[in-house]
Amino acid sequence: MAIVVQRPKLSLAEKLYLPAVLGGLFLTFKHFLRSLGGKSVTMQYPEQRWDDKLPPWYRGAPTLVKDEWGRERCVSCQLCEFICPPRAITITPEEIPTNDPWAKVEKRPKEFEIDMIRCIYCGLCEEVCPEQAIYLRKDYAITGYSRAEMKHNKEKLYELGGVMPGVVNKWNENK
Amino acid sequence: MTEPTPVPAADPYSLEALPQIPFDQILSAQPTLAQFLLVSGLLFAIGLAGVLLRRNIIVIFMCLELMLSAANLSLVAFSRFGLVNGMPNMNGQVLVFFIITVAAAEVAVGLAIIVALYRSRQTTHVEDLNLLKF
Amino acid sequence: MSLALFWAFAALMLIFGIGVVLLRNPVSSAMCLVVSFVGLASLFFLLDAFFIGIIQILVYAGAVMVLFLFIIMLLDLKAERARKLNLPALGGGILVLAGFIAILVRVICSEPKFAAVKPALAQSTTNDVQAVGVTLFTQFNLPFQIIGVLLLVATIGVVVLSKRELK
Amino acid sequence: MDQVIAFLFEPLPFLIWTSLLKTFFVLFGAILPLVSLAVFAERKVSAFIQDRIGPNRVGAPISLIGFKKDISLWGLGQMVADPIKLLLKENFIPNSVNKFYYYIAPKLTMIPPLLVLAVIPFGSSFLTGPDGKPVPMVVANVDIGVLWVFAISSLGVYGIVLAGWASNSKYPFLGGIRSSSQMISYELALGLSVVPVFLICGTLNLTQIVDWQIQNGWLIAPWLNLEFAWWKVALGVLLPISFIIFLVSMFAETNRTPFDLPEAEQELVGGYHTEYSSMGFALFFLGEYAAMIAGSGVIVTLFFGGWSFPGIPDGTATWLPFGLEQSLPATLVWLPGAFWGFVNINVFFAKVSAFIFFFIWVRWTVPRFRYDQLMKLGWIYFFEIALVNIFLVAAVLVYLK
Repeated sequence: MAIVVQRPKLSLAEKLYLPAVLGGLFLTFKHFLRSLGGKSVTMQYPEQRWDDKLPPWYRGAPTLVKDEWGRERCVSCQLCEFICPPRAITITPEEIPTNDPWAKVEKRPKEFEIDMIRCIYCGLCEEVCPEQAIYLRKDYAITGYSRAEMKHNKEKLYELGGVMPGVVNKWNENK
Repeated sequence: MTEPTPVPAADPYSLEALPQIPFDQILSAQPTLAQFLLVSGLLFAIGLAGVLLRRNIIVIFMCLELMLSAANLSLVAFSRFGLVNGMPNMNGQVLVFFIITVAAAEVAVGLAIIVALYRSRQTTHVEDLNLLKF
Repeated sequence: MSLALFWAFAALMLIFGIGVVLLRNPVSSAMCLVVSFVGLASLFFLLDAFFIGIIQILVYAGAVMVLFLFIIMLLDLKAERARKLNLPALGGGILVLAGFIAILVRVICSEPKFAAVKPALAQSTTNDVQAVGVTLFTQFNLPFQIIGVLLLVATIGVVVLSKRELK
Repeated sequence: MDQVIAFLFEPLPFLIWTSLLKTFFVLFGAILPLVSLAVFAERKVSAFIQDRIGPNRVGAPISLIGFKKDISLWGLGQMVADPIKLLLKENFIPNSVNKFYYYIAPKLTMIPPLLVLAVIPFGSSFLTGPDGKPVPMVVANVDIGVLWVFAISSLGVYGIVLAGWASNSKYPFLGGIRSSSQMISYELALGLSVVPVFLICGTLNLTQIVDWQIQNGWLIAPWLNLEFAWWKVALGVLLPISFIIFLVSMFAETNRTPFDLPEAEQELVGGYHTEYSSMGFALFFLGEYAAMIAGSGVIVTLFFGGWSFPGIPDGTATWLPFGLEQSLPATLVWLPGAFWGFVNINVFFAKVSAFIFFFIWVRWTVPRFRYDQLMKLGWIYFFEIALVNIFLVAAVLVYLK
């Protein structure tokens, strides 16, 4: 059953529109004066940034992290490469030589590349990582002049990621 | 005693025979009534040609406007050339005013008729509108 | 100067008038007619009829031709197809026109009064808006009222004609 | 040959060269800067109304010549940067357009507003011609000024209609059709709403209308010069009605919000200029602002006293503030007149700028009308109110004055 919505009866002042229009003009003028006094909400981007206001769960660029002893957390299990929806991650694994102090683990990445043109910042790599070696940090302005520059290699990823102390230390003898 | 050499008769088709305006009078030369009437007549003829030649009823209508305007031009020309107390005779201009008003009304009604015609026959081509022809 | 301007504007008016007749696209015809009317209004200005000239632009170029364009676009009229020339009709038409122009030239040339050069006015400014107004509301008051009624009738007629269907 | 040389090198008649000078001043000294300033103001005011900052970076690019930082100048460089950007873009012409009308349409929208400005007096006459008569500060001082304004501004619709038609595309076409019917509808209200002004002043000449207002007070508020008369009180009630109708119709004529249906972005993509790019688009854009300036000029001249302001003398004044004229040498007697004439010109453009601000302010406040509301407003309300207003003003003039 259709419900007929009654149109509200308008008074003469409302029918004339003009009082309403004038009210609107005063409102916008108030905002105009406020902004003229320098109270606008705009953030002047390159000088002012979000950085210190970002929440801890912010999903910025994916990065690799080391633990507090400077050891690569990544063990080249390639789960992130497998799960990555746009296939942005390419891992070249490498066997850790037996004389290495961290030789208890078999593999480490020889090369770890994330194509930031492809990356969609979904955070699935972070979720799937059993070693908690890959983290989405707070860098959001990833720019470059060429495609090659947009491909983050291992050094770049560690540089962005830095150290993430003691969370999972399954394979760590120091534990 | 030598005979005076006869002056050759002016050649009616030479450039000198054309009415010439002295150069210093170019800025102040004024058109004559005949010129206005001639232009008005030519405009009327163009409008008439349009009515005879075109088949689109809207273009025919436009050509009718052209003919009305030609009449306006000669009316205003007569009003300006037939001075009353040194000022233009306003009767002619008032008549033009009336003509423009009536023409505007005529255009409105005419275009409404054309739209109604187009609704029923889907054409504005006069050769397709031959229902009354036998 | 006046004569040169006269021929310039007359040429503008006539050339674009021919354009109205010869161009196949109705929109082109309408635009040519607008330019032609602007030339005509300039001729009115040359004749010191400023009010009539500006009314010509205001009513014809500003309103009537917009209405024409509106209708042409509303009906989506395409350019007329080139059609086979009906030679007898064309010849007849040209004959009629030629005769008309010949008679016109003959009549204009035969009347010595028409050779008069544009006379100077008694006053430098015509103030023709006032003059037209005074003539209109005193001498031609009744026709003016009748024109008003005619416009009303035309308005009603247009509304009735434009209705989708009469009840 | 001597005659030709004499003709060519003879000094131009006084009337012609002053007119040329005035045209150049109005075009390049006032209108073109004002147009780009209006575009900048539009962006800045809209930003301020929406609590933003707006363009504030582009200024003098002195870092190009070796300085460390640019000067931003509150973003005023945007005035120059916008046209340069539009000029340098590719002029893309779609394949299916009707080329001739596609080219000519932007020009047709740009020209009428500039022609309208020819009859608007923008200052007091402080110069004296060789014949001893003052030179009016208006390009063409014609007796049919107001009719000229209406006639020429009504030609502005052709550019829009032809742009819509020649683009050969659905949305521009709808925009053009809407525009033509909208303009025809509002021209009527526009013309009828200023008939009271002619009734009161008894002339169509805009210079004389301004003169009338200097003697009798501005038409929007005829009591301004404090001479009490009953007819002034009555007109003080009736003329604001005229003014409001004229103002709203002017919004509709210049296609500004709330009547910008021909270019309604949400319904018609970009309206009639969807298919245009580069300079074609820029001409539409600038034409709209030029029409806005011309409209503001007409409103200021008809209702707000033109270049006059109570208390500011015109170009015939012989004094300067602080008694400076007494220390002037005798050769500079013309200086006070020139000074006040300059002030008058500035007063006029200040008033015009105030109205441009008002146009922008309304654009960012009032939402767009629906098409049937627009037509109803024009034909049912404004037309009738304007007609009744004419009768009332005529009655006031006959019985009270």
